[in-house]
Order: sequence, then C-alpha cells, then structure tokens
Amino acid sequence: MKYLYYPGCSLKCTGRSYEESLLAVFKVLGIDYVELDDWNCCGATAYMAVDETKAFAIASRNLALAEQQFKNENEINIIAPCSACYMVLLKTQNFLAQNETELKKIKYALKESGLNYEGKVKIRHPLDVLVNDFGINAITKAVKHPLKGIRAASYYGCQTVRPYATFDDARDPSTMDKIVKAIGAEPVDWPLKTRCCGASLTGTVEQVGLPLCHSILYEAIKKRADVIITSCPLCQFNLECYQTKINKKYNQDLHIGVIYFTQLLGLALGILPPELGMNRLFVKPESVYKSVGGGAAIYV
Amino acid sequence: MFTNLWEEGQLFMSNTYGSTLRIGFYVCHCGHNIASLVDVVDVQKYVAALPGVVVSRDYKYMCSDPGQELIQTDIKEYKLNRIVVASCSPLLHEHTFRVAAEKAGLNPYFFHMVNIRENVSWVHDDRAAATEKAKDLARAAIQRVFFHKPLETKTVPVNPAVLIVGGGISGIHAALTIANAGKHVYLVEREPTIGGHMAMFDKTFPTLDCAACILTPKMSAIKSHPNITLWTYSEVEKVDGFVGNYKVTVKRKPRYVIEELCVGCMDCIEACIYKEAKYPDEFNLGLSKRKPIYIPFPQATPQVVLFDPETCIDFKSHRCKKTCIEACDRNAIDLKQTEKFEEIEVGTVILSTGFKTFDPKLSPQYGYGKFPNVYTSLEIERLVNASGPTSGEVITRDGKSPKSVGIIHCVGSRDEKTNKWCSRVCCMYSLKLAHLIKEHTDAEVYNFYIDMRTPGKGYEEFYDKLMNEGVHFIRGRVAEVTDWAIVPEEENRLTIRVEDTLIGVVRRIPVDMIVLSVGLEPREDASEVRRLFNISCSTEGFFLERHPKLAPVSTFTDGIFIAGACQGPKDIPDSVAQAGAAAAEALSLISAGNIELEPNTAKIIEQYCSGCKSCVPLCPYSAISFKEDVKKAFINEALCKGCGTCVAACPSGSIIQNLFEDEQIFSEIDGLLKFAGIGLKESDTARKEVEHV
Amino acid sequence: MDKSVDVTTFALDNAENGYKDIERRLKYETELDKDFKEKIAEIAHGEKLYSCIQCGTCSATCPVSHYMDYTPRKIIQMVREGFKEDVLKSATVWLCASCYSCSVECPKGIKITDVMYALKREAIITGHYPKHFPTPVLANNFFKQVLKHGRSSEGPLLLKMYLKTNPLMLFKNMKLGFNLWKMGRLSLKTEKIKNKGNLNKLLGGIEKATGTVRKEAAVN
Amino acid sequence: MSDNNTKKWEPKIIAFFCNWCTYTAADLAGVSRMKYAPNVRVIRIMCSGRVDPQFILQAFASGADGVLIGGCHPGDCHYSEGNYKMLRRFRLLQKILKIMGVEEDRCRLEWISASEGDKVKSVINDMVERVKKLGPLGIPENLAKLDEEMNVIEDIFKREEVL
Repeated sequence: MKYLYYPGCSLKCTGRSYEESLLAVFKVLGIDYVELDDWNCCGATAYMAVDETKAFAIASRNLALAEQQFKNENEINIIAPCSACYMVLLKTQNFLAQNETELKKIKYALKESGLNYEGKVKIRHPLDVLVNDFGINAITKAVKHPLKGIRAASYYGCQTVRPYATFDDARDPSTMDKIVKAIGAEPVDWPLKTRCCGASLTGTVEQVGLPLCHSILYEAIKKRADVIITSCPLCQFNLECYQTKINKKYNQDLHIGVIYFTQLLGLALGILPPELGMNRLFVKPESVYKSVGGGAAIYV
Repeated sequence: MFTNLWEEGQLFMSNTYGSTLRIGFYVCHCGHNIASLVDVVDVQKYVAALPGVVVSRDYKYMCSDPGQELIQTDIKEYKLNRIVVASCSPLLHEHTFRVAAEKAGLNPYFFHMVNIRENVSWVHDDRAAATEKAKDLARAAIQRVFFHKPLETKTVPVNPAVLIVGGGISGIHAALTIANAGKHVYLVEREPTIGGHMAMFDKTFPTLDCAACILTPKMSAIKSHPNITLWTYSEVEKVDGFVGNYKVTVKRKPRYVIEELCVGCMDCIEACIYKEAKYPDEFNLGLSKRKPIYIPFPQATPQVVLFDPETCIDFKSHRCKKTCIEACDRNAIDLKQTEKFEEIEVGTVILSTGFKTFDPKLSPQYGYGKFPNVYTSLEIERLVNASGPTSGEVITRDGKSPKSVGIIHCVGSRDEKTNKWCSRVCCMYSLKLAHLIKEHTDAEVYNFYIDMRTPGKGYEEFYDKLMNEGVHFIRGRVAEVTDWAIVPEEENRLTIRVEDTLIGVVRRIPVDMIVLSVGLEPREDASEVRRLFNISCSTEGFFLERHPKLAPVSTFTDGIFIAGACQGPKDIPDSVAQAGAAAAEALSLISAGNIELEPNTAKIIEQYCSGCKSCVPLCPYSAISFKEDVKKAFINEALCKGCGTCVAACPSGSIIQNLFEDEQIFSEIDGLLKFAGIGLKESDTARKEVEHV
Repeated sequence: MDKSVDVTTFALDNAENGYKDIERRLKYETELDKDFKEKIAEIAHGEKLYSCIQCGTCSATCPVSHYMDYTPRKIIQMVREGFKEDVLKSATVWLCASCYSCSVECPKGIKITDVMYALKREAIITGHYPKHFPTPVLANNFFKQVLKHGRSSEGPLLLKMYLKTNPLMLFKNMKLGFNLWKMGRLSLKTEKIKNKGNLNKLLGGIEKATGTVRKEAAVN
Repeated sequence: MSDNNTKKWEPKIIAFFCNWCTYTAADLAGVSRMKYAPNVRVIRIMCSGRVDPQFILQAFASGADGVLIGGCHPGDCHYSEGNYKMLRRFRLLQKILKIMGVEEDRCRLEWISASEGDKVKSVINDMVERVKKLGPLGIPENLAKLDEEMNVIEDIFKREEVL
C-alpha cells in the first residue's frame, strides 16, 4: 500500500527534524509514501477561531487534493504526523459526515476550484501506521541497536488522542510505549502522557504556558526518564526550546532530551543522528546516544 | 384477489345480527390533551354524517363516570349496537369502555377504540393535519365495527401458588406477605443464600440501624415458613403458559452437599485440607479469602455449606483425602451431585432480581483497579462491617488507617458515556458511609457531589447531621484521581482534582482512600430474564412497568409483576413498599379465583380448510393439531394465545382470529384511505358535504 | 476602564494595591442578551450546552482553568443566561489551548472546546476581543496569512504578533529565535502554495455558497 | 373545490403495529410528547405475525403511498417468533412488490421495542421523507384508468359478439 503524506506547515519549519526522522524511518522500513501535491495549511486551531466555515473549507481542500492525486484508489490513507493537522483533518471529516448542509456548501466551493470530495480518505497518524499497519513484530525485527537501559517517557500531548481517540485510549494511550518496548527501551509509567504543554500559549502567554511545560519536564525527570519522546511538533518545541527559560524562572536545573518518537526509533534502526535531524536539537539526549553506541556515540 | 367478503350484501345483514346497524360515536376532549390540537367538534360533525352513525358526540372526559353514563344512556335510548370511542390509547381505557357497554346490555366486543391522543394530539403540532388524521382514524373504526361480532369472554382459574424470583429484600418481603396470606410461595434465588445486597450492608440510612439486625429475622422466617419453598443456588430455566397457569422449570445447581442433611455446623470447612483460606471470598468482594468448601456468611440462609468445584482439589485431580467427608457425621456431602430440574405450576410470578453496581473500571479517570486504595462503595460497606474482612476496621489495602478519605458521588451516573440516570440511592449511602468512616477513623472526609439529592423521610435531616459532624461537602464532579504529586503533601497519596463549583476555584485534594459511589445498573442478564418471562425492558435496561404511575409493579404480561431495583434504582424502603404492592397484586388475582382472557383466539372454518398443514408448524404454542381422519386442522382454543400468525399464513383463508378478522382489518385499511362501505354509496356524498362545510 | 481584558495586568494591579477593585456585581435582566445562547448553540452539537449540569468537570480537567477569569463551567452558564458582554470580553476563551480535555471528559457530551471557538469568533466579529492580548492577534494574523499564501510561516507570524502585542517579548525571545534560525528550525521566508488561484476559487466559492444558503433560509 | 389542487400532496402511510412492542412504543412517544410527521395511520394488531401480505397489497390498492410494519425485535416477540414469520413473508413480498413496480422504500419492516419511543419518531419521519421523495403511488387512479380501458375493450368484444 502506498500512503499519501501530508506534512503540514510545522514539519517544514520548526518541526523539520520530525519530517526528516519520519521519512528516514519510512525509508529504512520500506514504507511507501508520496507527498500530497500542493497541500495547504490545515487551518490549525487558530483558524477555527476566526471563521469556521472557511476553516473547514481550506482543510477539506487537502482531502479533495488527496482524492484527486489518488483518484484510482477506493481507500486513500493519508498520513498526518503533526497532531494539530491530524486532529483538524479528522474534525473536518467528521463535520462533513455529520452535517449535510455544510457538506453541500463545501462541495460547491470545491467544485468551483475544480475539486471534489467523496469521503474516501482515511486520516492516519504515523504511530497508527507503524504499530497497526507495519506491526510491532516487524519493527522488533528491524531493530539494529536495541536501546538497552533507556527509560523513555512517552508524551502524546493533546490532539493526537483528543478528542478523537481513533487508534488509542484518550486518557491512557499506549501505542508509543509499544514502540519503546519493541526497540528494547523501557517505557516510563507516568501520569502526564496527555497533559497539555500549553500549545501556542507557551509562546504567547508565558505566565500560563511555562508552568505547564515545567510540570511535564519535572515529572518526567522525577520518574527517572532519560528522554521524553513525542509525536507533536509544538510539544517538542515547547518542551525543548523553553528549558533554559523554565530553569531561569523556577531556579532549577532541568535537563532532559525531548525528541520525536521517530528519532528514537530511527536510532534503534541504525540511522545516524544527523539523518534524523538531531543536529537541530538544543538539548542533546546524551544517554540515548551512549546506549546506541557505535556511530551515534560520537554525537554525545 | 381480494373480493372482500363484505361486498356480498348478505353479510352486512348477518353481521348486524338481524337489526340495522346503529353506531354511537364519541370523541373525547381529554381536557385540553386532545382538544388543543384536534378540532373535536369538527370530528364529531364529520362522523355524524357517516352512514350507520346514529349518535355522534364530543365530551370533555369520556372515561369519567358521566362520560360512560352518556354511552350507556345512548345505547338504551337509541338502541345502539356498535360503539366507537375516539380518545386515548386502547391500552389504557379499552377495558373501561367495554365494561360500560356491557353494563348497558351490549356485548363488549361491539366496541372499538380509536387512539387520537398518543397517536395524534400528543405527537403532532399541525392542527389541520391532526384533525384530518383523527377523522381518518374515526372513519376506519366506523367501517370496522360493521364486522364486529359478539364474543364470549373466556375465564380460567388462577393457580394460587406464586413464584418469586430473587431473594433480596424485595423478594423476601413479597414472599412473606403472600405466605402469611396463606398462599404457597416458591422463592428461587441464584446465589447460595438469600439476603441479596442488603445482607452486605453494614448500617442503613437514615436511621443507622444495622442491616443484619433487621434483615436476618426475615431471612429465617423465610426458611421456616410452612408456605414457602425456598430454592437457593437455583435459576429459572423455562416458563410456559399464561396468567393464572404458568408452568415453570427451575434448575437447581449442585452444592455437592445434601441440603436436607446439612445443619451448618461447618466442621467440614474446618477439616478441609486447605488449612489456610486462599480463594477470593465473593461475599466480601474479594477483600477476604475463603476455602473451596464454604458458607457465604455466618447468617446465610439456608445454613448450608457448598463446594466450589473450580477450586476444590478433588474436582480437579480426584486425589484429595476428602477430609471434609470424614468430618461430616451426617453424611451430607455428596460430590457426585448433579444439577436437578424441578417443574412447578404457579398462577403468578413476581420478579425481584435486583441490580448490579456500576463497574468503575469503565470510568478510568478514577483509577479503580490501578490504584489499590480506590474502593467501590460496596467494598467499603464490607470494610466497615463488624463481620467483614477487617472486623469493621477501616484500613487501606496497604494496612494503614487513612488520614483523609474522599467519597466521589455519581460514579457512572448522570453521564452520557456510561449511565445517564441518577441512581437515587448514592447520595444517601455516601452520607451514611461518610458517617461510618468518621465513626471508625479520625479521618477528614470529603464528599464530592454534583447535586445533593435527599428526598425522603428523614433524609434531609440526615444530611444536616452529617454537615454538623464536620464532613466536607464540595460541589463538583471529580475530573481525575492521580498519583501525580505537585506539592510535598501529595507525595505517595492520591490527589483528587475538582472544581469547587460553589467557590469557582479548582482544588487539588490529597487523600489516602477513595470511595467511589457507584450507581445502580440492570443486571447483566436482565435481558435474558426479560425474554424468559416475556416482559419488556426500558431503554436503560431495567424491567418496564405497565404504567409509570398507575401500574408501577405490573408488566405488559398479565400475571407477571416486578418489585425492587430490577425495575429501577431504589432504596430499601421503596423496595419493600413495591414488594408489598406486587404481593397485593398477586393476591388480588388469586383471591378473584378466575381471570378473564381476551377472546382474540383463532379458529378454523372446517369447510374451507384444505388440510395443507401450513399452519401447524407455525404455532409457537402447539395449539394447532391435524385431524388425520377428516384431514383438517384443529385449534385448541385453550392453548391459543391469539397472535394470529396462522391466520395470516393460511392459504385458503379458513382461519379466523376473533377481534382481528380479515374483513375487520381490510375495512379498517380501506376506511383509513377512503370511505367504501357496502351498500352505502350515498355515504360518499354525505362525507363530501361535511368536508366542504 | 476594561479591567477584565488582560488577566496579567489585572492581577498585577491588585497585587500592587493589595485589595480588589470594588465592582458592581448585580445584574439586571435588561443587561442580558437572551438570544446569545441560541447563537452559540448553532455550532455542531451546540444544543448540548443546554444540558450542562454545572458539575465543573471541564474546569477541573482544564490545564489552564486556574488562570482564567471565569472557569469554563461558568462560561457555559453565562452563555446560557445571556451574559454576552462579560463572556466575550473575558480572557478565558483566549486562554483555551484547545487541548480538548473538557470535551472528552464532559459527562453531558458538550463540545466545550468548540463552544470556546464559537465564542472566539463572536468576540472577533463583535470587536469585544482584548486587542493587545496575544492569542486573538495571533489567530487573526494566522488567518490572514493562510488566506493569502495557503500556508503558515511561523517566523513572520510570531514576529508580527510580538510587534503588535508586546514588542518587549520580541526582544526577550530574540536569542531563542536566533538559535532556532541557526539550527535551521526557523525561517523568515514566507511559505506559499503553488496554485494560489485554486485556493482563491475555493474561498470565493465558499463565500458564494454561504451567501446563497443564507438567502434561501431567509426566503423560507 | 379547487382546494385539493392547491393543497400540497402529502403521502398517506398505513402502519401495522404489534400490540406489545411497537404500539406500546408509539404510546410512549405520545406520552413523551415527541413530535413526528402526521402522515402515518396506525392499525393495531396483536403481533406482526398477523400481517397478511394481502393487507399490504390492499393498502396500496386503496391508495396508500407506503406501508410500515412494526414488530418486536428478533427474540423479543410476545408470541415467541411471530416477528420471524413476518420477516419471512416480508422478504418474499418485497420481491413481488419490486416486480409490481412498487419502490422498496414504500414498504418497510422495523423492529421497535416498547421502550423505543424515539425510534417510532425517527422511523416515521424518515419513512415520510423517503416516500415524499418518491411521490404519489396512485394505484387506485391507475386501476381506474385500467378499468376504463378494460370496459372499452369489453364493449368492443360485446359488440362483436352481437355482430
């Protein structure tokens, strides 16, 4: 099966290393994909705040583009790695399925731009694809450097599992832990897997956002995690890039690597850190590099 | 082809039994219930113009005494021979009007009822369309009654024995009421002992009298009552028959102990080769252990031990020394016992199968099953009970006395994702548990409630008492129970996160023990039990009563009554009251001695029967037999329950169902769509005039 | 004048003064907008807000409710009772991080996050939104950017937001921004889609569609 | 007189509801004051098993635009299995109706238990909506036309015989 890949704006900018690591992992595992032609922004959470119908319209353009690009397929699997994109596309699809009058309007608008939407698209998260399509056993087999002794705290953030718990539990998700176990690392049992990192508030209203990030970092370190792995570009940004600021604010010395789950997986698959975009990190996950040994160890 | 029989003019005459058709039509306002949406006067005028109609009236309340008298006077004065009443559902008042007609000397089955309330005025909002529909329905009825025939009501004797299913407080109370009235009761209980949930409770609200003290005397009264046959560890397998005459098969599961011989000395338990009890004790909800041979609790009734074949060594390997058998000097142990089936005949049945508590694992935010110190309310009932696993000492699973306890109300209740309903008893039992925990420990007790519901005698006063005892009341639904500690006081404890909605502030409250006040649910197999007894369940799965206000313990199946929490969540006083009501309903049937049955049975017109046997296998009651000598089918009227399936299937049209004859239904169909009475073509013109007035 | 718009300054004022402003709390029925709830209930599943039992699960599960001037529970009740201005001026809706916890946990199935979006839109339309509070400014700029280019570009977006709300913050975050740029994680280049005309047609179409539908409704 | 022409056509649907489940559910819908389309006329029978296919054909022949049959859910029949018997007949009838040119949506069998008042509402509304889309069935009118044609033919035959 060939997947369509919808990167979204973040994966081309602040979340570049998410894209780099994801595609590197796909390449090694032989997962076939092609990028969606001329995709546009999903609208994210901010767009919804301004104009709902337009937000759904621009999001559905991507779904329609997918149907155009894969017009001979009956079921199109489109991978949306960014949590916000994933959630917004799902939300759009749900909205259109439940709302006939709005569907008519949007279909009309799509027609104006020469597109059509029939509802053949299935929106998939890379976690879902890796664990449920590719399979945990296959991942285990592909591992070259088991990450022995590494305690990884899975952090899903909000929108991967909320409000649509499509492939995992909304309150206590476990898909990432399955990957952690498959690559020989140890999943950390901790209560903040889906606790909000503050999202855009961390950048905009610091007095609200920073405490949220702080509690997540603090708790992960308290639960003896070596690294936090995440599936959301904004979570990764908030948790990693604000560490200095948080330490200053709380007069603490929190120091923990926050990487994409695809980066951790990639290391176990034998991919070198720069190929996974890990040269872009501010906080190097030293213990992980050490555990991988070999080529990666030089990046410590 | 359907050349309707009634097109043959003769039938018309024969159907009116020698006299001209004289119909009386009555349309009810039902106060404003009907009149507000249906133009009843218009309907009355419209029907008045229909042929055959002699009297047409509208009246405020047809079901009232004056309303019924109106019909009766008209029957006498105008020599009416058909009555049609357009009012509420026939399920409500068909009987009332039939009796009224009968009193005036008319055969009650010359009456027909039109439902213009539940089927029209209550469900529509367009007055013109509703009036139009009411006219159609009335016209169909006028046309239908042409073909009504006088019928005899069958009466059958009522067997005075009563079956009661479920031996909780409701079943116990109903059984004693009926037995004390001198009638025989079969009390069937699934568990090895009667007592139900109430036997597990420590104290009862709001009086705080001990549950065992008030329940156990009733339990032993059951055991010793000469009019009660008590079958515990038994289940109803099969139910046949109908009101007054039910045939019931009861399965008696093997206890591996001969009940008549066992005296409950428990020497066998002592002698079991397991010196230590090591299997979870069901009665204590797994909070303590029992042996493979056990008695559920000290006051269990009957006082008979039983084996758990799942854990007994002898059942697994046949290699046990069988020290239990040696210990029993009455030779009561029989490991070869098998299940037995008893067949009984009863006239009425009372179902009091009770409830089950909500499984809090379905609300994972409260951490039940994840954090050992999160308990259900039922577990706490056992924990505070003097005869419970800790002899009444309130200690957490790690053996500590809690410094603070949180009681979370509405667990599983008032929630779209789990149970939508309010379980009615949780507020009160949470208050009771708060009091008992305070009594047993010196912990701070927090109650987290959405709304405090204390409607009952002495209930609000009990709430007041608790507030004065220093229990914290926080209005807010707990969002989560977490082991995430932010401040040092929260370390190694459970923290409750809740909005104190009365203050408008989110609070984090660390506690050592959490009590989940789980709601009440229908039993898992309520649906199977319902099918067994041919009754209905309401949406949420509790047994459905015939009428929520006026027939709260009756069901749609005559002779089957319901009592207690199987009908909906209720506390002990309400359960007992309902059990009394159900017993009275059963006794009233028994006391009447006979019961009237609807004469809607089917019969075969022998001369038309072609002997094809299509009908024979269709009958679920084996009421149809085939007479080989004449090659005709024959219906045993006593067995027929009047579903009409055979009638619809008969290819030669030789089966008739009383009250639902083909021509009656055909004329109703035609009447709904157009007026097409026989030999009454002038009617069409009459109708048009009225319509265009 | 309008103290409730900026939680931060509001809190600071009080801290400095050591007391809270004395405010009139009485509400007259004439001050309320009784149709407000219907407006908000128009969103998908919006009617569910009528079922709110004020249990406070939303507030308790919300990661930021303790910074809000009104907890989400209060907002729902205020919407139902027509406290239109108070709701639209509140900082609460702009502090919502769209984490969807409340929507998942609500026992009555109220889509609280979506209600918050509806309130954000209402606040922007009516002009009640706090003008110098960063989130609405960010949302508005984001909207314009996507409308214009089809994609969002984080660099220029943040730059604009800081300039419009709090230039001091821009200064404070300069170092972080520089480091990000160095690592290749931030660019000041504006991302664009290739077929801008296609997007324009779509947006034109949706304007036409909503317009025609509105007309139809008026006729009916 | 001209009223009938200007009046919008409304479908008429005949419903057969079993006494124990669907009729009770309809009562519940009433007691709960659920509002639904006024196009359905209910005939109460004891069991859906009593519904003779002739009833349905007769309803269409007399001018019904749709026929709805309501029975207990499978396994819940008050008379054990009358609803299964109905289902069997219904399947057969559907084939016949199809041959006769009566659209599938015009004849519908639904299982509605005594507690499903809301289902009565949704089924009726949905069915009215579908039948509205199909338009009038108009069998009586067609039959009348057919009758006229037959009369003409018969007349011709008669005349020829005379000749």
